[in-house]
Amino acid sequence: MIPLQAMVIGLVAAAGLAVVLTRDLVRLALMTSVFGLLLVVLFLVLQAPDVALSELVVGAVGFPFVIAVAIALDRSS
Amino acid sequence: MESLVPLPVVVPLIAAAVLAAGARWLRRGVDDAIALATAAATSVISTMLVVRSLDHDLVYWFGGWTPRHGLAIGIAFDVEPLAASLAALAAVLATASFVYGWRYFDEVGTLYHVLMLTFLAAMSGFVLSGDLFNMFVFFELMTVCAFALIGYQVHSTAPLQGAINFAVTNVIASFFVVTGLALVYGRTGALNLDQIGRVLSGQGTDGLVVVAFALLLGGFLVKAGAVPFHFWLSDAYAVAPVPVCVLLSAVMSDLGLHAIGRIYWPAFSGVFSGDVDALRALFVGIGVLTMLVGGAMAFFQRDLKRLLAFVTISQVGVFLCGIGLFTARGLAGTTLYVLADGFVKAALFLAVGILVYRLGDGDELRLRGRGRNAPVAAVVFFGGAFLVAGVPPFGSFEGWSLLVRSAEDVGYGWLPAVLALGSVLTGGTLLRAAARVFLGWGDEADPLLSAEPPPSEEEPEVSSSRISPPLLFGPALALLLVGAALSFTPELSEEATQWAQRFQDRPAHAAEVLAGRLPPASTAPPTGAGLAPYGFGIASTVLAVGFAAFGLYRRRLPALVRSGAARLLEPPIATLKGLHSGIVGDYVAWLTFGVAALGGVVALIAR
Amino acid sequence: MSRRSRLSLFGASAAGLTALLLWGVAGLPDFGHYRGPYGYVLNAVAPTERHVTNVVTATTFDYRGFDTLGEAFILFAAALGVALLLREERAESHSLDHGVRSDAVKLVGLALVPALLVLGLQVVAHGFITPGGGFQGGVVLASAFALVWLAGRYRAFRRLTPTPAVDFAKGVGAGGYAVVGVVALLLGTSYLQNFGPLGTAGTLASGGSIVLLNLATALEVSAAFVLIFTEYVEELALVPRETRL
Amino acid sequence: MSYLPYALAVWLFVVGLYGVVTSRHLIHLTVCLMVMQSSSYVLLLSIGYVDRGTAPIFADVPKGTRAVDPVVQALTLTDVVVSVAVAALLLAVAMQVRRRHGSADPEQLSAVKG
Repeated sequence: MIPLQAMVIGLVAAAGLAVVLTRDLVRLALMTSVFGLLLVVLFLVLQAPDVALSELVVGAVGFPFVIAVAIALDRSS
Repeated sequence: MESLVPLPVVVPLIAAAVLAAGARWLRRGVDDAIALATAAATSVISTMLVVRSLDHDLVYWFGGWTPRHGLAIGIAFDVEPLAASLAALAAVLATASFVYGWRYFDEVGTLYHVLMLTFLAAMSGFVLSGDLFNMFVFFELMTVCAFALIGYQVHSTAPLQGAINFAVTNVIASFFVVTGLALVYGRTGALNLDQIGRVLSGQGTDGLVVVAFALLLGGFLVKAGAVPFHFWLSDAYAVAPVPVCVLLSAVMSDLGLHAIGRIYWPAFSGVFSGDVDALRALFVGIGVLTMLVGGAMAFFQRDLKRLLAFVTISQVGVFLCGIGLFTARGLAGTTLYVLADGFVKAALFLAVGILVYRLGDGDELRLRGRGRNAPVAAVVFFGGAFLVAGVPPFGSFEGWSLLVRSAEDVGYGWLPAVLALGSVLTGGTLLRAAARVFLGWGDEADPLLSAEPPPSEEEPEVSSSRISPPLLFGPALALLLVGAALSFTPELSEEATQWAQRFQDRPAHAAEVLAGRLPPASTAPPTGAGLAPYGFGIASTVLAVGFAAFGLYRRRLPALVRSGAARLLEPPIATLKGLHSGIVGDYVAWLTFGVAALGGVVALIAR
Repeated sequence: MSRRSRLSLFGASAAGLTALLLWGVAGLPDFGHYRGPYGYVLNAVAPTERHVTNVVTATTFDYRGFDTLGEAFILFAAALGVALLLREERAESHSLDHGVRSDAVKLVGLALVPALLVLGLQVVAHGFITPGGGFQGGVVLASAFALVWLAGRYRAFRRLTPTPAVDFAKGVGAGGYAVVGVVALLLGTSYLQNFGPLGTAGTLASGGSIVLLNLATALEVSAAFVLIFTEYVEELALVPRETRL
Repeated sequence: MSYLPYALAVWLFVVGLYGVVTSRHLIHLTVCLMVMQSSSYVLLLSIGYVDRGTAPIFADVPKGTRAVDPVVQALTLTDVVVSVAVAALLLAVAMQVRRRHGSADPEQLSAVKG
């Protein structure tokens, strides 16, 4: 293992915990995309560019969008 | 004619895609016709697969990727008669559901049909696949389709809650499965079940094997609905539309169990060959517990669909015991039992559907005596209740006889008596409900039953003139008759035992799948179990009638007996009911507990 | 169960599960020492047999193409499920015309749309040469449409993606994948067996019928995502404007 | 050190599970499920990783170069799609529950029990 991998692993672990412990919804949406981006980096250092690209489009485009809409609805009703 | 093999998956998928693509241009009724024809065609294809695989498995490599030097590089379907007959069961019940649901779901256009067809394809693929990851893919496809179908009635909270509880628990189950398969892949570098078995059988049972097996087992037990993974099942089946319940209850639960056999014999039976006795005790233990919890909870229900859901759980316990005997007779008997019972349970759900449709209610107490106007539902419900109670020689009797014999073979002579108790609980409860609804017997109120459910909101948009009686009654009657008559094929139990033997012979099966070597012809063992199965059947029927009378007229017992029993039983009953809290967090906690406990026990066994 | 008893049940069980999982992964080969054989075999044979340079794509669309059929239908069923679960007598949706207020943001957003479309097609087309393919490219294409809405052009977004057309594309995409497999059957080979010229590795025309499966997936994925976006966006129509994010 | 990625997978699994059990909001619960799912991505990809191996793409490197396992990457791709499907459905139900019931707290749902 190279130090870069170990570092990214540590960041992903911290971000995962942070996501779970975040109960405020807006902050949750932000944390989720941070977590998604860190996963992208991890997949890149694991030599999986295809998966990284998937996670990028899903984690950075699709999922935050959907969560944002869900949160908007949640706050309004 | 091997090109039939992919069709039980591909035909419904293509039909689903066509219906989805043409949604705007199809006239009403055309979607019903296409869906019905597709399901019927799939039934025929799957039945043909049963016939064609009688002598040897049909091993089909997608993409033409046959193994290289015994190494699987593609995905295979492994069609053997037991699996194919479950696929056929799914397709036949889907056909019956489409007949019953004709014009039932006009509100949502083709969405319902498309999801049901995709669900059917997922079940066929799950049951036929011989590749661990491919099983996971179809597992997920089943979950996604069932999720949307359970939540179909979005206008009230209960279906949404049922759908959430189903989805969260089953998605976590799929995480257990995928983690287990990742561990297996890391060890063996293979995804084909037989190839996994080849690698594992040369090794000892270390932590990885134990944990992987426990995770896969736990994941599939969630789908099956075994205790303590069963909580989602009663919530989901109580709220799903009736035609969906037919597929969920009569097929999907049993597929979870089948999957356990499907991974155990090709992949894990070698490495666990020294631990069969202990594993048997584990499986039978979980099975008996599941059977008792399901049977007891069924007794406390007044919502007929929820009652049937707990009956399903109780029977899953029986089947788990059957598979967990780890014999050819046990596996064959369970499959025959599942088939007959699937038809009967489907008929029972449809009978409840008729009641809801005709009388606008599915609640046992509110319906008291009102069922006199629904003679067809009465016939189906009473018939189904007696079949569940185990009246010989109908319905699941063939399978039951094999189970009795198999239990004796492995020194579990006491087990049939315990399993018959399950038939007493479930059959008796169903008879109680039938007598109350259709004959008006019993008290008007029963404080022991769970709180009154809200009035059913099923299909308020369908006016009663829209559905013609044959479409409503035909499927229920036909399914009941088929289910009852399935036991009159005496040669079937010998042949099924032979198929099971073929499937359980791991080295020969692996040679067939990976090298195309046909298995040696095996001889059918004698299956006679003497008169014992009749004895159990008659006893369970009589006791079920007695239990039904107890349920109806419990309050006429002497006051002294009642107060004594109440002091003794009320706390555990309240606890048991309280565990079924409807809160998904509780269910996930139990799920965690269950998998941890399974892993611990398997670890002890493998030491 | 009370919250407390649930937490204690979970705490004890989770400790057991953690120990179990750690025990399990301890049996894996050391990180970085994958032993094979499955992956090594494919890395060795796929470039020659399939004339593709991206072995992951060869795996998803050829060696394990049947998994991807299931995957396409998972997305298909999910999009339909979302439509089923969110069906509603919706209010007239003209109030949705202003996703973002700032003109500058709108302009940048609209300018990005063609770029995203090109990028999406690029990712789809080069899937068997470089990272990417039908799934990733399909999501990018769908997000190009979503950007039209975000830039405040709700009506333009709906005109670009009329529901019947999206439904049609979704059915054709998922069904098309299944039908490519049937064509192989009709040619007398196995379901989903690769047919067509394999071409030269590293060019757009390589890979045989992988090209068709890739396109079908792209169509299915972009349509499914547009449908899910649309359903979610229309949910917003039920919300009073001031309270929106 | 060589088991660190596997430990990360276990960590994400258990942490996500904790979030699901204690969640008081369906959107949060869905996100926690996604954290659990990412555990399986990490586990699969680290199982297939090869020291000093390149990505299994032979466009710029010659055939036969030491490369990581393509199979786990294909499996992970499918897994990502599954997570999208599940999240889209669960959030749709969350929105419906919020509208019908006025709260998206799973503990406030009591239409079916007992």
